[in-house]
Amino acid sequence: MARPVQFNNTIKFEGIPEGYMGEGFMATNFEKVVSLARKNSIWPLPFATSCCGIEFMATMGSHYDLARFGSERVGFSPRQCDLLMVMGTISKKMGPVLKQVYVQMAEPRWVIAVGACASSGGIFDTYSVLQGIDQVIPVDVYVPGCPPRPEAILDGFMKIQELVHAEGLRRRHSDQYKELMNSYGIQ
Amino acid sequence: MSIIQIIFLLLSVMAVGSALMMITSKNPVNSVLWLIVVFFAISGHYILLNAQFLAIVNIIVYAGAIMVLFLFVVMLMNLNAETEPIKNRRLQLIGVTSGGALMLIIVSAISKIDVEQLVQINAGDSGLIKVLGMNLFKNYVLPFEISSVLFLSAMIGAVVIGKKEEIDIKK
Amino acid sequence: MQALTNKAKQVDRAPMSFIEKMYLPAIIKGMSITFSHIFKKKPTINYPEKTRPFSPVFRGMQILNRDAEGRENCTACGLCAVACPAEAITMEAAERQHGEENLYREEKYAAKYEINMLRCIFCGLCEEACPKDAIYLSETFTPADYQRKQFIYSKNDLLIPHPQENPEAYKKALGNRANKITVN
Amino acid sequence: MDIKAYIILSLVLFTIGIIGVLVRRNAIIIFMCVELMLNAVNLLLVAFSKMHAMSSAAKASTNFASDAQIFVFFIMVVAAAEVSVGLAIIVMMYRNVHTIDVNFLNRLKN
Amino acid sequence: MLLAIDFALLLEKLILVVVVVFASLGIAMYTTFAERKVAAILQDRRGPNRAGPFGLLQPLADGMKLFFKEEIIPDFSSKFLFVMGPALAMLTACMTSAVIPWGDKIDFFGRSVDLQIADVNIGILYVFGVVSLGVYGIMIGSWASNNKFSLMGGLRAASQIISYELAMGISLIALLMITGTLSLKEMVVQQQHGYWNVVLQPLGFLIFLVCAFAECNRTPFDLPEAENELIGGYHTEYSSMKLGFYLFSEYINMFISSVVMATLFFGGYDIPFFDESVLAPNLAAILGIVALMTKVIAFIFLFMWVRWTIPRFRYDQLMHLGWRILIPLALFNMLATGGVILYFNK
Amino acid sequence: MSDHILLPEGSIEKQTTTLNLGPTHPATHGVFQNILELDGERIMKATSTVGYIHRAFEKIAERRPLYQITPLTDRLNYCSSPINNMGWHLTCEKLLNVSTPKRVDYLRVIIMELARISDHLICNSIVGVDSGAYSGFLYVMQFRELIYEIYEEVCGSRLTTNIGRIGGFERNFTNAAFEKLEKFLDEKTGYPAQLREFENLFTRNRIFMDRTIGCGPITAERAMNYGFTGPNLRAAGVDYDVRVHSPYSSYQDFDFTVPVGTTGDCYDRFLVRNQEMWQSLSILKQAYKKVQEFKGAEADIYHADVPAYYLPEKKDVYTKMEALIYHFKIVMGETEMPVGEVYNSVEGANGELGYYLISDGGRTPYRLHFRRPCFIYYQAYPELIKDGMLSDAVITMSSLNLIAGELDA
Amino acid sequence: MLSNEIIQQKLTDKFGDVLTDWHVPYGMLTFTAPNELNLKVLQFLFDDADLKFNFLTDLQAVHYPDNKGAELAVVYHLHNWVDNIRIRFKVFADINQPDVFSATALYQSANFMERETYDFFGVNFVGHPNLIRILNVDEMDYFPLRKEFPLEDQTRIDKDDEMFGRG
Repeated sequence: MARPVQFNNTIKFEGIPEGYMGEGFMATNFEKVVSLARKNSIWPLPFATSCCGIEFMATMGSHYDLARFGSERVGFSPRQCDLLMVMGTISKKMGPVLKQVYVQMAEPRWVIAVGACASSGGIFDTYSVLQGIDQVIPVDVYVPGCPPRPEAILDGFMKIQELVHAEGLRRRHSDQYKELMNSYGIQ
Repeated sequence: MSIIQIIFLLLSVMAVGSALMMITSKNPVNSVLWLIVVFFAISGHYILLNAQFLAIVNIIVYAGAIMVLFLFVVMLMNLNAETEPIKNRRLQLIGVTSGGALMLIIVSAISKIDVEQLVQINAGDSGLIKVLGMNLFKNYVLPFEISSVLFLSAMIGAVVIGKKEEIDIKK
Repeated sequence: MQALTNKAKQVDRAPMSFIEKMYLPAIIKGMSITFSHIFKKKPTINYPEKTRPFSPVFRGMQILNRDAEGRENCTACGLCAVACPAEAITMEAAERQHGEENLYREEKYAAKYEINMLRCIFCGLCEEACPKDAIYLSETFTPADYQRKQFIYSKNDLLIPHPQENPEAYKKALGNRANKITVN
Repeated sequence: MDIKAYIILSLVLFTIGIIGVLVRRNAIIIFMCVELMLNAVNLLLVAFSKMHAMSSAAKASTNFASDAQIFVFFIMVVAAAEVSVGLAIIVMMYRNVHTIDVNFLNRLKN
Repeated sequence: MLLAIDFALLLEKLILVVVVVFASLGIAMYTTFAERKVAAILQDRRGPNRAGPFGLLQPLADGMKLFFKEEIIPDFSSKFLFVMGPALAMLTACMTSAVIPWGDKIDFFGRSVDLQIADVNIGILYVFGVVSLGVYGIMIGSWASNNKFSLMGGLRAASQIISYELAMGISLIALLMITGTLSLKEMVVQQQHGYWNVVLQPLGFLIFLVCAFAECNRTPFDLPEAENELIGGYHTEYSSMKLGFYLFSEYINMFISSVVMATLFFGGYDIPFFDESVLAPNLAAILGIVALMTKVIAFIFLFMWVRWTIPRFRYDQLMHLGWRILIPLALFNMLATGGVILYFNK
Repeated sequence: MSDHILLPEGSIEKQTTTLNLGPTHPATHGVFQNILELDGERIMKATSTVGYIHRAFEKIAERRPLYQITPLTDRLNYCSSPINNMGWHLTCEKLLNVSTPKRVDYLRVIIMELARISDHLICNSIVGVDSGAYSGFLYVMQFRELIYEIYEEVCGSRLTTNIGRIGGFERNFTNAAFEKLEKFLDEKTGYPAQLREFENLFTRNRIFMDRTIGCGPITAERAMNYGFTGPNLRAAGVDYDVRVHSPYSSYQDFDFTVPVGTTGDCYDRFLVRNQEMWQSLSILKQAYKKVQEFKGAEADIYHADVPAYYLPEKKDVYTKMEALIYHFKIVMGETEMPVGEVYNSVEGANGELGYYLISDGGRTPYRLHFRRPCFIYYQAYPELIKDGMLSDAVITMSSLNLIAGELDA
Repeated sequence: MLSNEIIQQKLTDKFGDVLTDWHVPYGMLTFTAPNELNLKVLQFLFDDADLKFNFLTDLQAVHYPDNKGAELAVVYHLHNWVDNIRIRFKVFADINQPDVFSATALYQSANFMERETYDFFGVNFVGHPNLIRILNVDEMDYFPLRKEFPLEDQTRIDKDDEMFGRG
């Protein structure tokens, strides 16, 4: 059953959403430098609950080596990490825990939802599974796949890097951001 | 005032101040830390007196070992400011007065004696390790050995006391 | 416990010998192992610049197929949606109007065909279920994106480029399988 | 420096130690006050040794002057020994009665 | 007397202090980078290579990021102590470098500059004293975090460092018996003219090495921060640059203990099998620094190599190793050394 | 001291510290919560909470036709999902009375043993990581990548494979897959060499032995009573193995031994898993040899001839009416399922993985219950770590190979 | 050698006619025991010198809403490792009073499995040391695997309900 088609090259891609640039302010050179530094030093906090966690292991492993992007130091203390990588199904029992971890993280923090379960519940459209973690915490990048290939995880990670690079220093103090946080009942 | 006097004064204020802080702070951890500051001040005095060996030994033994032990014990018990019950104010007052009175008496007694001797500052080689070592191992070799025996027995004692009894008191 | 089978074999659990008790030999052995890895060829693939070869049957992003004349194969029978365990496929069927023969191969076609890529688990059941050669999984993983709404891939995003109007892109989509293609 | 300054400094420290012992009920802090008192004495001993050194500078032996420092040395040894045993006792006490309030030990009388 | 300060000397020392502190900071920074790279190489990976050429700007990026991260001080912690913890850790880590002889004298515009901040005659004791203080940073920080994982990390650190200090001290005594001096500079000079101390004291060196690992909290003795057990150990609650200080101080400690080991046992700035005195003094001094740094880099590599190879101890096994193996060994080493010295001096 | 001392008011009578391990603690590798009562570093009591990724598999399975349940089983024990897939297909085949050709059996054995290796290598290397040695993990992970490549050649996916169909495989093994298998089995450069190196790195290292010997032990009787199966049970000394007791998929054709330990501690579990990897390698070699022996038309058989349950080939669907009907029937889930109940088990990487399937003749199972070995033996965890140190708890957790997805279903 | 017939014979000798519904689907001996006898049967199977069913493979429940008065079936799978033989037996309980004796005293492994069964079906295991919800949140007020409760999460927003028959 050989497939006649090899690639799908009509891939959709949207730019970084509004609200990440140093809006209204001239991004100074200094800001750029800081963003560049942040971009290259994203320490992930793996919140691995299931299958995608295993693919994350492969991403950390020798073949893919996430460390190349400067994010080798996988911390397990939420205080020290910049990127919350939610990998795997988040059940309703786990939801509050996830939110607490997010709250404990120090600003600036980013969230990446890896895999179908974390992004939308995937095949588990059931009474016990949260239908996407964006119901409890804001998500910056979604990575589809169940589980995504390590390449896809790296792709998502590079999207985060772009985001970090574009983000102005003042974004975290903007009203828009505060509103976003309030909509999740944080602070 | 010469520089030495200034240093002396500074160190003294530091020592006395932190000693006071030590006995007044509620939190045992803070007490421990203030006491360490006192020891540093005293070590400073030793250096001023050109007793470098004692100064460094003071730091190693007191600050580096004994106070770590204290801090360790405090942390082990997880003592907080709330752990200590509030004490009778009157008793505290009595304590302070009697202590103060003792000091006054001795001060007045000393002020009566007319010693006009000066302390040699920053000179002399009696604080050097060579001199100390020679003296210690020539004249005081027996006390040295005895002290080591004392140390050993203290160590054994501590281990014996610290060993957990298998009896559960809740029984 | 008595032995249940005759195939049991004890694992070697010898007590430590004196030399092993000295820590150092094992540590040195371990260190020599790690040291030898310095000279090994590194298997790391510098991902964005180089990619690891995917297998020809890799189950990636779906693609809606056209036949050689550029007509859509899909007939909106709905089997793929039924087969999808994640219920990620939504479609609406429509009757082919007169004059649309050059667009759609069958009498019915999918007016709306959406795959929710965040739901999709890339199990390949839709490809198997399709009786019309219309949906295939490609060797492309779905890229990450910033917003949830971007992941509803509509028919336009999924359709393979038109072989006549956009032959270059079509050729790219076929990859090295262009020569294997058979027209039915 | 005048020796009196050292005497008074040591005395003040010593008194603070005494007051601490009298006022506080926390066994560990009492213990630390004892250490403070010992240190006050040490300081005084060193000062005396230096005073002696000056007065006896003409005399031949400097060993004589370092005697006091050797006392300090021994005091430290004793202090270390004392601390190890004392803390062991405190830990033991805490383990058994869950307090390090010295007044509590009065109840042993019952 | 004190007024008669040689201001030129003061200036010279000040410059030296600044240079040494910044150099050790810079080295520590790049040690973090080296650690990542070494780990990567040992594990068949590539390691960071995206920040700058070969990823060389990685430590700068990390530092910059940590500076601009939000500071979180947990609710119930003592704020002052919480800040003081990392500061103390950093301070004690930097202080040791004062007595290290970095090289021989160097001629600088006609002025002979000693490449040592302070040639204290009790240098090794000073090192020992400062090292013994190093634990405070960890303990205070862990206590102030008001977190049980941190507290356990702090307790582990305290008991571990005290225990291993003993064995370290005893192994040093054997060394001191041979050298007969406490000054680091003099030790180096002695080794320049004789054998390296490691030849005379192999056992002592081994014990010292193990204890140095323990004092630096490196694997297999990284129990205070054992990530799989205690999350981050004592620095679990720390974020931003305070965390940076802790991480940094670990690397500075590693650097300094490598320097100390090189100085005590491997001849410091001595170039092996080579008589420096035939060279021009400046060249000799610079070569000496290079020699010292080479040794230090070798030690740092050893630290990392061991870290990425062997498992860590369990708490009670660590204590067992310290008290039941290392201390008796060190005592035996001391007695044997004494015996040998007496035998040959008879 | 005796009991006549009254404790002062307000003093805490509790002697222990309560430490909350999880649900996001790094040592839990997934999501469990363990509330430990610690006396110093010693664990006095542990209470475990599970269910943090409960996904209601059994309820979903009641709504899905048989072939759609395969992706679900992938996500049970995601470290060795092909075994789960195969187990499920075997159960269906038992219910539907389908018998498979030998070649399919052997191919299944290859896939299952590869899965077993990939599972055990993760477990054992994670034991290494949790004891502090990270490198060994990355070394063996490179070979797990190779296993994934083989899966990818066969089914197109790496982890959640959805491999196999009722009656066989979706497609025949390609030459590339066999080449990769050969590469994997190569004595010099393949996995055997790596496994040997891994053993050298750990098994006789005193630090590692000290850490694992006597850590989390369990006796054979207790293990049995607690429902242990798989490597954890064999480490306690019981040679129970489903592959030997009730051979499925022609396991009786293979020659292998069942490694057993004696004390059931972490070291035994580690050794047993290592030995099982060696056994799996030997089975793989035998199976590969047997597969190669098929010649001619036989060498192309990759599924049983059961048109009612196995999807017809695409080209037949386009051309033959009969095939199209079957195609629609299978996809719509309208295959005739006999009424009945069946329990079937396979030797999963963690132990006896059982499927209890009740069918009322409808298009979906009336009830499907998974016997998840993790779930059953996890209840022994508090007993295993009691009186151990905190570090022991961590290492015991990883040596039990608890897979949260399997545990919580 | 132990066979299904011997087991059936032994059980009938011991318990008489109360054990019903004997059949052997796919080679596994299956029977039904009265609700109150489940522990006795288990005990007998465990203790008997010949039977030695000392491994509880599996324990779960099935909901038959149409089977009035005995809606919930608790199914035990037992395994004798020595003779390698498995049996299955069921007890039925009324959904309004789903009391079944707990097997935890006999098998430690029954602990979690009974909790799971309670969590899913609400079977009340009498004598269980800690019968609380295990997989679901404690606040849940229904037993999700009973047939009348829906599978889906009602908060899902990205699904076209009409397409999947939920509308």
